[in-house]
Amino acid sequence: TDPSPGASGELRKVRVAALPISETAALWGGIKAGIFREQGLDVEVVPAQGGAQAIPALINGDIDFAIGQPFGPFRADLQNLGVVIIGNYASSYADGDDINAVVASPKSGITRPSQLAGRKVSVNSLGAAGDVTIMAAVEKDGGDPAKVKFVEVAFPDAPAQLAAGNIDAAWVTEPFITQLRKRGDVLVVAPYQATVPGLATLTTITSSKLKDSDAALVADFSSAMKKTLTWAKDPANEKDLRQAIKDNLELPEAVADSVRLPAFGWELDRAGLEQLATLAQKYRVLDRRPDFDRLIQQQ
Amino acid sequence: MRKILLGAVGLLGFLVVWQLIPALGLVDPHYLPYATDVFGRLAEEVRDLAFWRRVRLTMTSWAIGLTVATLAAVALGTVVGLVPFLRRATHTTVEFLRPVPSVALIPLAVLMFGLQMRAALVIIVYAAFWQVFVQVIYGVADVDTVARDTARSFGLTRAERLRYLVLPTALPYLMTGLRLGAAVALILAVTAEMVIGNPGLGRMIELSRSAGDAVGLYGLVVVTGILGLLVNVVFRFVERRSLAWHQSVLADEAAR
Amino acid sequence: MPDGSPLLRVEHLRKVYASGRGEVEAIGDLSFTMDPGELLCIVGPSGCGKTTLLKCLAGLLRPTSGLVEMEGSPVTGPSPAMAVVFQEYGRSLYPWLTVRGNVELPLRHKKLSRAERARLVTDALDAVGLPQSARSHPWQLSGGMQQRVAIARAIAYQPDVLIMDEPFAAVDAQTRADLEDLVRELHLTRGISTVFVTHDIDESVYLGQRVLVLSNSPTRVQEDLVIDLPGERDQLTTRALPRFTELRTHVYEQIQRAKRGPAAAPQPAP
Amino acid sequence: MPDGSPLLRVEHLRKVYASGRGEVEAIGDLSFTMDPGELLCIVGPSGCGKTTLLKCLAGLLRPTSGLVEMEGSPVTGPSPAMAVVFQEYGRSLYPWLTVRGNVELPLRHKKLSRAERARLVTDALDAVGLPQSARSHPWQLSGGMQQRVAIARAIAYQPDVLIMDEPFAAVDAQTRADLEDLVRELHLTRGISTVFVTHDIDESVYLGQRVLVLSNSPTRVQEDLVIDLPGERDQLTTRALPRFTELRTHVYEQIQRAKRGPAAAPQPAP
Amino acid sequence: MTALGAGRARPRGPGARAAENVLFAVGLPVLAVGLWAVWSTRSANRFLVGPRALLDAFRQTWIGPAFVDDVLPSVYRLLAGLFASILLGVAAGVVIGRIRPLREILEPLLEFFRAIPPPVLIPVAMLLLGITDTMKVVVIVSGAIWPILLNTIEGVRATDSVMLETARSFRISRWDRLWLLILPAASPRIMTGVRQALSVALILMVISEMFASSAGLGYRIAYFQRNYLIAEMWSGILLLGLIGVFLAVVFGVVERRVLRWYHGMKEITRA
Ligand SMILES: Nc1ncnc2c1ncn2[C@@H]1O[C@H](COP(=O)(O)OP(=O)(O)OP(=O)(O)O)[C@@H](O)[C@H]1O
Ligand SMILES: Nc1ncnc2c1ncn2[C@@H]1O[C@H](COP(=O)(O)OP(=O)(O)OP(=O)(O)O)[C@@H](O)[C@H]1O
Ligand SMILES: [Mg+2]
Ligand SMILES: [Mg+2]
Repeated sequence: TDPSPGASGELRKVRVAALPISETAALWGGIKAGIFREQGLDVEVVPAQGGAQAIPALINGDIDFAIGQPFGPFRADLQNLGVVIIGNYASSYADGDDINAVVASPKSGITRPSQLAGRKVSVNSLGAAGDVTIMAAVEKDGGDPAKVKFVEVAFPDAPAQLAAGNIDAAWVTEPFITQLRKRGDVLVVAPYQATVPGLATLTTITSSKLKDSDAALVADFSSAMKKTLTWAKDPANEKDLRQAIKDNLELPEAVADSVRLPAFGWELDRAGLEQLATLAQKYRVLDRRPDFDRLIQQQ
Repeated sequence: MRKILLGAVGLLGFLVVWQLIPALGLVDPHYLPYATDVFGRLAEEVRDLAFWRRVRLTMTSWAIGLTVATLAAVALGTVVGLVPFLRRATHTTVEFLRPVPSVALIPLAVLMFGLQMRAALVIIVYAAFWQVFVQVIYGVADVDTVARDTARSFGLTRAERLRYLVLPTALPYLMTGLRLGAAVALILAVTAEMVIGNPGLGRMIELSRSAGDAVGLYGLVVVTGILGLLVNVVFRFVERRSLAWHQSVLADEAAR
Repeated sequence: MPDGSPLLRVEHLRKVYASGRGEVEAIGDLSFTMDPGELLCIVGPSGCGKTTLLKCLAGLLRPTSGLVEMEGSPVTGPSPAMAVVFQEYGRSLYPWLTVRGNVELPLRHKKLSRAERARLVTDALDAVGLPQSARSHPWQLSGGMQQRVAIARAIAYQPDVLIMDEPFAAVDAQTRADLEDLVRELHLTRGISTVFVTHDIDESVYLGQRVLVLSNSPTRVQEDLVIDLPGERDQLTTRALPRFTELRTHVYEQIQRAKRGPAAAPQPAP
Repeated sequence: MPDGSPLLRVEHLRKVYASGRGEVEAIGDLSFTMDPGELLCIVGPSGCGKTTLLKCLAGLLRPTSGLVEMEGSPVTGPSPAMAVVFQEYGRSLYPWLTVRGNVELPLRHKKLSRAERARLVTDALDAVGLPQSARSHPWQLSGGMQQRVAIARAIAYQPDVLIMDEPFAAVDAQTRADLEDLVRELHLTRGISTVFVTHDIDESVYLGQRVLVLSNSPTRVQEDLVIDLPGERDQLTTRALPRFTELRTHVYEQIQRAKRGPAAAPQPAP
Repeated sequence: MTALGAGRARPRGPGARAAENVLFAVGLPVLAVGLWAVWSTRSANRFLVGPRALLDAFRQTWIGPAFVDDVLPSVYRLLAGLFASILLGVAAGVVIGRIRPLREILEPLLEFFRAIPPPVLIPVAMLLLGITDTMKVVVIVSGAIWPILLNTIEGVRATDSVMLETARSFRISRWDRLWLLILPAASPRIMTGVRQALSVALILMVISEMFASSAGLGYRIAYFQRNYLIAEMWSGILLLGLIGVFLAVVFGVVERRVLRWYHGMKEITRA
């Protein structure tokens, strides 16, 4: 799409909610690289903690776009809140080391997904992609998915709880996977890769109201996002990306340099998302299926 | 002076215990870092201007929230406490609203005010309000019967009775309410920043947490505690001045 | 002012305290009147209901039945023309105010200039012998001093009606004599109507134009005695009068009768 | 017990209240002794430091300097053999306890059978004329009744030393006379050593074996007067004795002198 | 208990009194619900629901197995935390209030801990105590104890000096002095603190379950909130409020018994 008339004139203010995690580096980097300015947009990143806060703000018009896990919009769609996914943001890897994984303490003796049955496994948020894919992985490996005891433990707290023996295994993201493996904990399974390879971890969403009332803005933002994500995928820009993490997250240098980044990309994998919803329904995490035709409107 | 010294002894004792917990291997120092490390990090932090900006942001929402909550609670608490009809009529409603956790109201606040400081303020005010309100209601009811008869017999006007009888009687209660409210307001200022993500100490805590940076995290927790401590020092000072006539302060003076 | 209509009219006053367990009939059936400008002393056994009566007169307590009229209209609440000195003086002073602040407090809503107010306070404190304690707090004072502050507060208020409940109980003999003369002087020069409860029989006779002796509770009027001593009195000569001794003996006997039974038949005045 | 050594020895007692702003010298320099089994009355102008002195004797207040000795050893805290009736009787009763509970309170740690305790309480309440109020709370009583509860508590405690601070200030003349005789009786039959502060000069002469007149603050002993009335006294005949009148006049004069100046030279006893 | 208003005659009969009490208890809530019902028919906000929808959600969500699985364990932890807070708060408050050096040593430390937000305390509590009920009870205590502690300290410190001297002069033993003087004298303040602790404990029960949990009332509310099950979320908040009212009623009965003397004393001249 062409840049809107504002390209040379005034910039349009856009507020985007994003989690303060290393994945957001692409957005920060893109802004710094001037990709959004070229599109006539002046982006402010609002660090919302997950969809619970971002979606109300989206509906109320305080923010224009949000980047979040797909389960947020799933749930919102089930409640007819008027949310649309306009593009992907980041996905897990279909092969190789994934960006999230279930890690078990060596004491627990767990090495395979099926052994998770009957054990205490932590996820950061119950009733979302984590436990759904883990259950799927357990079942696939021949275990009884209903027997896994999930508890909610935030990613950063998981290593300590694992060490203390309060949980047997934990579903964590980077940098905790690396940290745990280094100390001798066992990587059991990367549940996304094992069940829906390449599953989207973060998507870009907006309200259907904004999409209908200001299609131009949505289009401008989409094209800027697309360019940004392409920019982020380019290995040549990795240094800038890591710099963005350091600037915005105050992570220790070493961690920022080593943290594994997801696969960035704008094109949605609708089939993967639908599969996730099917699994969620199967394990009674969702009682209905979101209306994908309404929810997913790839820009 | 003695007081400061003794207080320092208490804090020091705590620091020693803290240092010992990881040192004795009770907890892995990765998760509960040494006190020395934490204070070392803090010493670096305080040289950073950004740190002070965050402190200022947090304390601003704290101060605004507490002030609004206190004013509202004192005004409403006095009226409700003094008028038996209102007191009885609002009783169940108050008891119903009080236990509603402010954290659960965050989405509502966000919905109404967006991801802004105002949303955090609403939460702070809501939580701190009840702390002061309950104390004021009880304090206002504690007026001595003879003292009240005195005021009535001399024909003091309502405003005068309020100013010279009811408020001084309720003042010790109010002071306790303020100290409780101040701590709750600080807790919620930080928590709201953690959850909503508006800039300040709380967001920094959340960042350190998601980065697995335990030393930084506890450094910030310590900062929060120290802020609470300072707030208390201020309130203690105000209290000593305004309650110089009160039994509790008198007893301390006499013991000197 | 003696235009014939009484200042105060109490008729068939009855007061029952109803508390959780059971009721206490503090005042049984009390009737009397008081003229404007009169100085009426009330004596009676401990616990007979004097304080209760005063509170009803002052409009602080609602009678269970009966009538209390002030200047022809029923008393429903405290009147601004009235000052009360409470028996529990300690609790009637506000610990958060200084002595001066306590005395000044009721003057605030009188429309007075600041200087005038200060003068009233200073005069009142001088009159009770506490000029040097103005800046102390009540809890820094002895019991007698606290009681005098309460008296000073009532005096500074310049009331038309002064109600005092055992106001000199905690002060020494000399101060008491001075304060008695102060009350008489206020009564004579300013024409303040005064109701004065005391346990000191000599005091009641020395001060009063009339002494009301109450019976044991449930209270009635045991005796309503006119004190026919000369209007000009002083501590030495008046107390030395034979008539004084007669009167005080009579009152003493009445109180003894009152203590024995609640409804003893009143005796004719001697 | 009159083995020559005094029960109480006060030497160069000085007490300065130091509060935020400035200091108040309540007691300047006080020395006296008291024999076991004696009944000592203390009189003095309002605010001269009587209550302060009693608190020092009772070990409730630490003197600024000087010595207070009880039975040969310095007083450092309240002694179990002592009972105190406070001037602020209202505040010394616990509102959450009934009258009976208040009187019983100090008996709890005496090793007494339940029946004995109950008897002591009942006797004490009878003695002060409050048998019917045992189940009331203090705030349901009149001022005089409250004061009598405080007296009953001290009596029921059966102390060796009884310290009373204006204990009869709030009761009527008749009750007062009865209570005076009660104190004399306790003193005579049980040999209780008693320190008795009063503002009533007649009372001090009638009750005391000795009257200590204190000067205005900073307090000194203005006069230490032995009351040479017969040991057997009664309200009518003793008070009618000419010697009684002489003594009371003398005490009265001394108090007047005391009020005038703190260090007036003591006069020889008449 | 009014310091400003004049005395007011009240109906006497027990039946009339009970009816009046009920009227006062439900009057304002009924009025509020009425207004809310009217308002909800006009407003289209998805995050605020009308009373009907809320009631439906309440019935579907809480009446049934969820009551046993989620609500009862939470209430049990709440009560455990509350009792522990009262015991600890009063005991510590009395000791700290009476012993001045101790107060001076501990005060800064207590203030320090008081200011720490429970969400950051929870991971540490989890580390030391595991993901157990004890941990959650400790979190509840860590917040609910403060109003009780502070009020007890203040109440104990404000014990009337003449009353204290009375006790001292009669050599009443420390233990008796505690039970017969200090605690009763401080009881109006302690009760104020407990009343505040009720709601704080309820709030912390929710917070303790919002982290590291997989069941419980607080967890449910957080879950509904995250999943935009708005009516269900409000029904959880409604349930919290109801529990709060219930606790307050029970507490009111206890308070009236414990503070009978106090209310009697304050009410005398109201008659
Ligand atoms: N609040 C109350 N509740 C119940 N009874 C009360 C209350 N106040 C007073 N009484 C009772 O009423 C009676 C009269 O009390 P009141 O205080 O009027 O006596 P009084 O004449 O002032 O006595 P005194 O000379 O001792 O002060 C007493 O028997 C007392 O017990
Ligand atoms: N807590 C205090 N702080 C400062 N000054 C005090 C305090 N208590 C008493 N005083 C002062 O000490 C002096 C003596 O007081 P005290 O109570 O002993 O007098 P008293 O002889 O008992 O008087 P009264 O007969 O009026 O009871 C008074 O001048 C009083 O102002
Ligand atoms: Mg009275
Ligand atoms: Mg005294």
